Amino acid sequence: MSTLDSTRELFRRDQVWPFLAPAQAEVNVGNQMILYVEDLNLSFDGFKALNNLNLYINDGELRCLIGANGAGKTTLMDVITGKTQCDSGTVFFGQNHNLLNKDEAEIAQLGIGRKFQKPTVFEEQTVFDNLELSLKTDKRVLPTLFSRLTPTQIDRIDDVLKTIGLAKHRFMLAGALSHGQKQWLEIGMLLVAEPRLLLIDEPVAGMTAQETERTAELLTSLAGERTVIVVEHDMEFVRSIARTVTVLHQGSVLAEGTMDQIQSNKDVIEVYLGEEAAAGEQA
Amino acid sequence: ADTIKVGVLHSLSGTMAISETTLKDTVLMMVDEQNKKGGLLGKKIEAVVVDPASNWPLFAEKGRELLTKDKVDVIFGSWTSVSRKSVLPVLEELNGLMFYPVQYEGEESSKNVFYTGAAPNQQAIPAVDYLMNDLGVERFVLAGTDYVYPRTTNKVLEAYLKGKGVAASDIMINYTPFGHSDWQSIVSDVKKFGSEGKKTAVVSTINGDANVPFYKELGNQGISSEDIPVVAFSVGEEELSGLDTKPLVGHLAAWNYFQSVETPENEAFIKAWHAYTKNSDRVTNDPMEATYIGFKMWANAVTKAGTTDVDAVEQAMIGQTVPNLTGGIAVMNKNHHLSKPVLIGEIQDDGQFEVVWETDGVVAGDAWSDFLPGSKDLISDWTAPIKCGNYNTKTKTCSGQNY
Amino acid sequence: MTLRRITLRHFIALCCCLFGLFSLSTHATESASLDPLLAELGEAKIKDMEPILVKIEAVSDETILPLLRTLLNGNLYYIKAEKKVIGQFETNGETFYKDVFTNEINTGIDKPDVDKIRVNNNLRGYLRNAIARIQLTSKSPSVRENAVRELLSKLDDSTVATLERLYPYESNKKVKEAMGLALAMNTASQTELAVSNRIAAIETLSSSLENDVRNLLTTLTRDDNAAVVTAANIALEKIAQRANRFAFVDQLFFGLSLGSVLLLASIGLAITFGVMGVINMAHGEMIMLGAYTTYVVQLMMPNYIDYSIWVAIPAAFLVSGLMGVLIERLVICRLHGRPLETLLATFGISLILQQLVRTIFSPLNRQVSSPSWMSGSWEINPVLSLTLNRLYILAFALLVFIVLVIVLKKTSLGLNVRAVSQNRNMAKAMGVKTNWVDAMTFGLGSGIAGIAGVALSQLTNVGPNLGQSYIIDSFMVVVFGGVGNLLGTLVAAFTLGIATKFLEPTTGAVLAAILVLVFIILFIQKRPKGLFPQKGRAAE
Amino acid sequence: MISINKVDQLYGGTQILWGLDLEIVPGSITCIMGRNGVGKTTLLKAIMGLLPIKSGEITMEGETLNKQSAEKRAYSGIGYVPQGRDIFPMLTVEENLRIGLPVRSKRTKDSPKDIPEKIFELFPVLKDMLHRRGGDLSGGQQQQLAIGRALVLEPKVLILDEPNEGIQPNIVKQIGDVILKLNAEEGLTVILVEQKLGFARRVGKEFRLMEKGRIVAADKMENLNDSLIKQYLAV
Amino acid sequence: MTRLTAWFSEGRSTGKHTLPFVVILLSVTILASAANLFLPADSIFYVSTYTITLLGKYLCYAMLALAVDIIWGYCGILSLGHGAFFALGGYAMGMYLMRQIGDRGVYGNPLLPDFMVFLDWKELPWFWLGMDQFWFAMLMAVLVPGLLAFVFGWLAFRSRVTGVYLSIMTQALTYALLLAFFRNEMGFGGNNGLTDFKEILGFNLQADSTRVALFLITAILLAVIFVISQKILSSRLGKVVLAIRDSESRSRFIGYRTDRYKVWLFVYSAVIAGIAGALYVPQVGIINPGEFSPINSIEMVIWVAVGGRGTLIGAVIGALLVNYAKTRFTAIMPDAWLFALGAMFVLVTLYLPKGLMGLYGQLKAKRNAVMNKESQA
Ligand SMILES: Nc1ncnc2c1ncn2[C@@H]1O[C@H](COP(=O)(O)OP(=O)(O)OP(=O)(O)O)[C@@H](O)[C@H]1O
Ligand SMILES: Nc1ncnc2c1ncn2[C@@H]1O[C@H](COP(=O)(O)OP(=O)(O)OP(=O)(O)O)[C@@H](O)[C@H]1O
Ligand SMILES: NC(N)=O
Ligand SMILES: [Mg+2]
Ligand SMILES: [Mg+2]
Repeated sequence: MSTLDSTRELFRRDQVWPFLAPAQAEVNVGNQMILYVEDLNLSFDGFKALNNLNLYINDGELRCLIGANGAGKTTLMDVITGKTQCDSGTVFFGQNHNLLNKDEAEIAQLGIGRKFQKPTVFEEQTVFDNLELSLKTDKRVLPTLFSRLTPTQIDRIDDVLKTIGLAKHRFMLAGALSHGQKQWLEIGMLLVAEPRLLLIDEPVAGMTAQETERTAELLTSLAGERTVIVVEHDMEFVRSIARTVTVLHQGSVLAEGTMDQIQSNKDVIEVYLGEEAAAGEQA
Repeated sequence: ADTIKVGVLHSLSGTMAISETTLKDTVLMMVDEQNKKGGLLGKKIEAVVVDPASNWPLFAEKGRELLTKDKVDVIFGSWTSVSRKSVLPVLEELNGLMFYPVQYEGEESSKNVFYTGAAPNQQAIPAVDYLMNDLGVERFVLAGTDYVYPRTTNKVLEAYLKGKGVAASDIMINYTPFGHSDWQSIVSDVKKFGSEGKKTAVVSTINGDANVPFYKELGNQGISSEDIPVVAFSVGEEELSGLDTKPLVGHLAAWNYFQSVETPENEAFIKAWHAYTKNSDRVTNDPMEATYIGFKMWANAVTKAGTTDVDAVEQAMIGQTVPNLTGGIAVMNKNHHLSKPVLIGEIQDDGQFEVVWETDGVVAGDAWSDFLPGSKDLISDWTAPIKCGNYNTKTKTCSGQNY
Repeated sequence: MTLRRITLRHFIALCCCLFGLFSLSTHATESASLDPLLAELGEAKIKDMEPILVKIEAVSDETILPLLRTLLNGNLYYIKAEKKVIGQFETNGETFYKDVFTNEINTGIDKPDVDKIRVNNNLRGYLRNAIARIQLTSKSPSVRENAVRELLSKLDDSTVATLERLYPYESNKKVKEAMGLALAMNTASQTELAVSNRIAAIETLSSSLENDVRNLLTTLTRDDNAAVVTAANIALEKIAQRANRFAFVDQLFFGLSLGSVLLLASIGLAITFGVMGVINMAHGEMIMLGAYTTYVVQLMMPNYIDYSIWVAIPAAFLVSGLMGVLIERLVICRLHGRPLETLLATFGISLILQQLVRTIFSPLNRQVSSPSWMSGSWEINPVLSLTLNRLYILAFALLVFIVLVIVLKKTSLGLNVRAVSQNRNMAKAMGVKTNWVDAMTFGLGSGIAGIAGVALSQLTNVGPNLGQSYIIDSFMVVVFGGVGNLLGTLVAAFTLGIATKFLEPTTGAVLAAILVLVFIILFIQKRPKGLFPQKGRAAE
Repeated sequence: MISINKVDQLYGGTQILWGLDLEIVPGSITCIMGRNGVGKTTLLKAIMGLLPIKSGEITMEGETLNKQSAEKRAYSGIGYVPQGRDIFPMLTVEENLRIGLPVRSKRTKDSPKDIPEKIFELFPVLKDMLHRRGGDLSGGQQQQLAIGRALVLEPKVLILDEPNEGIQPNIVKQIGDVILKLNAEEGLTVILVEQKLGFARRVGKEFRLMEKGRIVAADKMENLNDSLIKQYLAV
Repeated sequence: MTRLTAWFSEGRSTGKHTLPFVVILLSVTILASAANLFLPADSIFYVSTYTITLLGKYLCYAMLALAVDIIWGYCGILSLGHGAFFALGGYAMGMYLMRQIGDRGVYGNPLLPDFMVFLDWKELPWFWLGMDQFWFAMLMAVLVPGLLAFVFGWLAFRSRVTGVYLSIMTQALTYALLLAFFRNEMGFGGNNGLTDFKEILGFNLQADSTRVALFLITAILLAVIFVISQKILSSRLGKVVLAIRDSESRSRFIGYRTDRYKVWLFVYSAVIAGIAGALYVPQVGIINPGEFSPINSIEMVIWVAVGGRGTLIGAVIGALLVNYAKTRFTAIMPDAWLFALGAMFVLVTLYLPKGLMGLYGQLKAKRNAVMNKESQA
């Protein structure tokens, strides 16, 4: 490359030097699109966990992500939230935030919240504190040192506590909660954080039918204002909330469409649903 | 008080316990003997033992405890210089009295301390004299543990050797950390240094625990004492008792005392020691003799002064004489250091030293080395009219302590 | 001084002639003239002994060798009453006396009857040379060769004359080579000889690595003759090149050897800490117990020091291992799920164990002897020799490592202990006897530490502080290699060992140690989980 | 097969199980249901011996288990699939499975060197993943591994704590089939905690409803009606 | 309901001990000081200067324990190298005190400390410049440990060095410093360290009044640091710190840059350790590389564990208790005190998993339970 070329490259007009870009730029959703995942590849010791994966999520959408065990759903979330580095590909949040060069905290601060497949809460703190920590606030060191809970924040936490049914357990150590309760607490932590994009990995595992229903309602109500991506194997649940469903298989998208389309897709039935489930397993 | 109290400030645990425990026992034995003789000034002597645990600040603290809580009349204690330096301010503040029984780097003289171990001129200088004159050594390796005693001793020696016309290229200086255990490269370097045609010797100020692996490596790399003799200032009978000495036979040490010296006093001392420890294999060594002399002198001084009052005893100490265990008479000089003979011994396969050389008479301990630029002009004299530990003979002033 | 040298030379010349003349003389004829001399020797003070020895050498031949050797080793005694000398020997711990010439055992003598004939360094030097001179005519070629090499540094005219005389008759190639070397040295140093001869000799010398040769060549670089100087410089250069290669090997060996010590010290910790997750501050004391076991074993079999190691290794394994099991059963097993607190408890245990040996064995170091087969070194050439004890320890460390890897790979213990450390309850539910596994594993780790103690007793102090001096290094090695990875421990130990030893010559030991620490600190920034990190989702 | 008499169980100061009685008949598939936090997992752990009970008695085939350690119970034939899978994360799939081999060889009197092939027939994915670390598997794969691991023990009683959490539908179905098959062919007794009614109905033969640490309803699965569901399972 | 009370007595109660602690600490120290200064030496209430210095030393250790507890107990960072910060603070103070000796040293050199004369140094090394100013030296006493902690923490936490790796690295750090300070070339007096101090700010260090003043200042600073730390840890930052201890990665996913929190907390802790060191040196009269020894740092951790980690008061109590035990044991049974101390560590670990404060908590819980039962009856 000639000097001229490299100089040009350096001063390309379509690029802004990172240090000139505003630090906390608003998420640009000009194209109605909030998440762009393109050509994502990731392999572990030769095993391709993500394989040329492309995925676009509209702003305000509620998207269900299904796929066989090991299809790469959790791994995808890991890449989006900065937990895992991918081998190649791009992930943009809005049009202006390249998530691949940000760390977990930055990504979270941009407004991407996540619920883990295996519930992870701060076991040695109370339910209340777990929620307080997750509040949408300035999370830098000094502001955190001097911040106090405002009445609105307390109300917000109380609201959420009610929503997740842990109002009675607010002062209990989170470690002493049962599995299902921890699931709820983690959803609550997501709620108080008021993220733009929620990545929810198997929210209803271990929940009773009614709870599942409630979760469904909750998630539907969130959509619109927020964007939600849900991973779940409970087809009933998926059917009750889904508008668009994406099926992953062996690290790439196998099918995408409405629930009905998906349920009748032969490939999906073969690798994922099984004959009966496709027919709609009746409760 | 109805007893006279003797404080024992030696580490019984930690890294220094290995050397200091013996001295604690020595003091206790001396106290026992003195009590059998009816005590001092008609009173029994009572020993107060504390454990400063090889922790230097603890020496200061325990020293203070001994002086203020237990109200001891004298302290026998310390091994390392740093532990001495740590208690020193306490001794001076509370006007205590301590006997320090270990060979050390000099450059100190406190009113409150009597130094019964060797100063560099009572160990190092005679040793290299012996090497040069009797063994025809022309090259010197000065190997030491990296702390003040070896550094100073080596500085003194370097100046001394250069003064004797030894070229800088014929002096190799090497320092290692405390407890150094991997001597392969150093010993191999010494071997190379010694194989360049000139008779070479190692002057070792290697401390305590590092010695065993050092000598083992010497033995295994086949450096025999005829090729490259090692003369050590910190290796005595006790250190050798932890070592298989067969490969070391012929290496040297310079001390003021060896257990092997046959005198009636020494025989009695060894016998008493075996009886006291109920172990006839226990060896004796130079710091024990220093403790012995210190204790005897102190007892004499107290008798002479008729009191245990520190100032009186301090003055009574000067000029005290006690027969050395190796023959001759040790004298306490005005600078609180002893005059003692210097002996050089060769290691034998039974872990003892065979004296191969000794000074004609006694050598007076020099608090301030004549071979260091900073202290050439300093002397110590605790008698009137100077009464100062660091008196500058040029400026006729006394710096530091004012009493 | 000078005077003595002259007399010495005179006598040497004399004795060399005697070789030729009286090589067949019998002991009987000699002893007549020898006995009074020996009596004189027995009565003499050290500083008067050399002239007597010169006389003894002058009147005797090869048969005197046992006497000289016995004297050199400090085993020659003098029976005052009989005015005779006698050798003291020791077999299986029993001392007995025998005539050094006839090997007749003399049972009628007790210790008080005899006085040791002491020698000092000067005498030892003299004795060694005397022995070498006598051995020039020895029947064994290797003895002859050694004798020649021994004399390289003392080439005086008479020795040279002897060598020149013996050279044509020498049949053994190696001895002949050595003699040739000696003669070449002589030729090279003779300024009165023709320059071409000297240069030829110098060229011969350039293939030798002997120190004496190098020293001679160095002197020759100051020779008056320019051609000789050039030749000497070229030869020196050639020698230096070869020597440097060997120096590198030497250093590498030092590094490997230090590495093997680190490996031994840390391998047990790699199990108790690396696999079980117990922050075992008492690890050093397990090593210490092993070393003391060696001491005790040697106490119990003083006559079989050479074999004591073979008893000590299993014994140390048992002692430390049982102590480990005891500690595990009494303390560690109650701390499951509280790994940090194991630090606290084991620190307490280490204090107790230290004080325990201090109470039982005294705070002094204990003497552990090296078996004869582990002493000395393997001389590959004059500039490269590997010390045997280090060589054995290196091999031993690798052996222990391999055995351990096999035990953990081939028995269910390895699998079970990892399962237990990852999820104790689930391991129980799968039928793993967790108590047993814990005890065995901790015992195994401790036992190996004990074995390390046996090895360390051959290198360093056996005292109450032994453990303390290795604990920090051990943790460093395990962590640097990657916790839970045995191979990592191996690589880390050797890396650190070699790094230290290559730094040491330029920086000195203290700075080398500091630099290595700084290196580890920086390295861990790059690889926060050590050399061989545990990878995967679960590893965080 | 297993009977539980008046079992009390506490976590620190809080009592979780209150004088709980439960009878498991040999060859049955008993489904324990109840809201979150009523103590289902706690009960299963108590049966497995992973939590000491405060009072009461648990017996298996007439023998009291109270004093038996968990590992003994594994030898006695209880297999446990915990909630949250509890895979050994740093062991490979193969090693996870091998852990149970000693118990298996003791129980079946043959001494297998290898993992029984039937595990891989049930869960083929495990065969592909044999050399991957357990912790690296996806959630569903781990769940399959957990079940497979318990089956290696060749248990008489299989305890399953929400075994379908995070498992893809066709495998859920398959797990149901496996349970039924093992039950039918080998007479395996199954204790199943399950929230999903569909699965519970399909697989379970008996049900027990729990509330606040007590069994509050017990019957054949056919008789699990909406009012019971409303009363004990709805929020 | 019981859970609620449990919460009050455990979760939020950290601040509850503050006031009593400060009151007790200050009143005890003031009383002891007064007893030393104003009572005659033969009074039974007289407190000897030996005791005052001893107590002063304990308080320095308590402060140090506080520093260790803040990062270990609260943030889960087990530092096995806190002695390094303590010693650096101590060296800063030692250098100041050394410079105060002036020409009263044995060689009478007005500029150079004795050990430099002795090693034939001709001028003061650059890092000794300014150390004759008290303010500057004190600045260094907090700045140097703080800076070292910052650099080390910044490197380590950013690279996500955690757990035992971090612990051993801190140990390596202090060990490297130990070796470095042993070197005479470093210009800190080598193994002998700095000693023979004469006065501080013009006050004679040997005077009882100076000792008492130092003791009081230590107590006051301890109280101040205690209160500040309490405030910090009960703020939301404190909760974040606990969250990091619990699950660092989870904290990151909710948007906290945990590395920064850890770095700042580490620096804060190091600064406290530095202050403790600076107060320690004039009271014990010597600073030597031995303070860098890894064993010392391990002991600090043990004080905290004995007292009960994760409670500030526990750290203080642990430090006081273990050190008092050491003082007593070494005097009562010089030959066997290590048995006693070792046994104490083992027993505390086994029977008091949460340290003495845990015991206190248990006793209280028991009492509460009894009371609850009674009130229910
Ligand atoms: N660190 C890793 N090392 C090796 N393989 C991995 C690693 N992480 C994930 N995998 C593999 O990548 C694949 C995708 O896993 P992922 O957890 O994303 O699946 P998933 O779609 O979430 O499945 P499930 O529905 O079962 O949770 C799996 O086969 C898993 O074994
Ligand atoms: N380690 C613990 N310490 C204290 N309390 C606990 C602990 N584990 C569980 N609990 C409490 O015990 C109760 C029962 O828990 P358990 O896990 O048995 O519930 P579960 O019925 O299995 O619920 P889920 O359906 O959510 O799994 C819960 O209220 C929980 O808060
Ligand atoms: N004084 C000494 N040997 O430290
Ligand atoms: Mg998943
Ligand atoms: Mg449960």
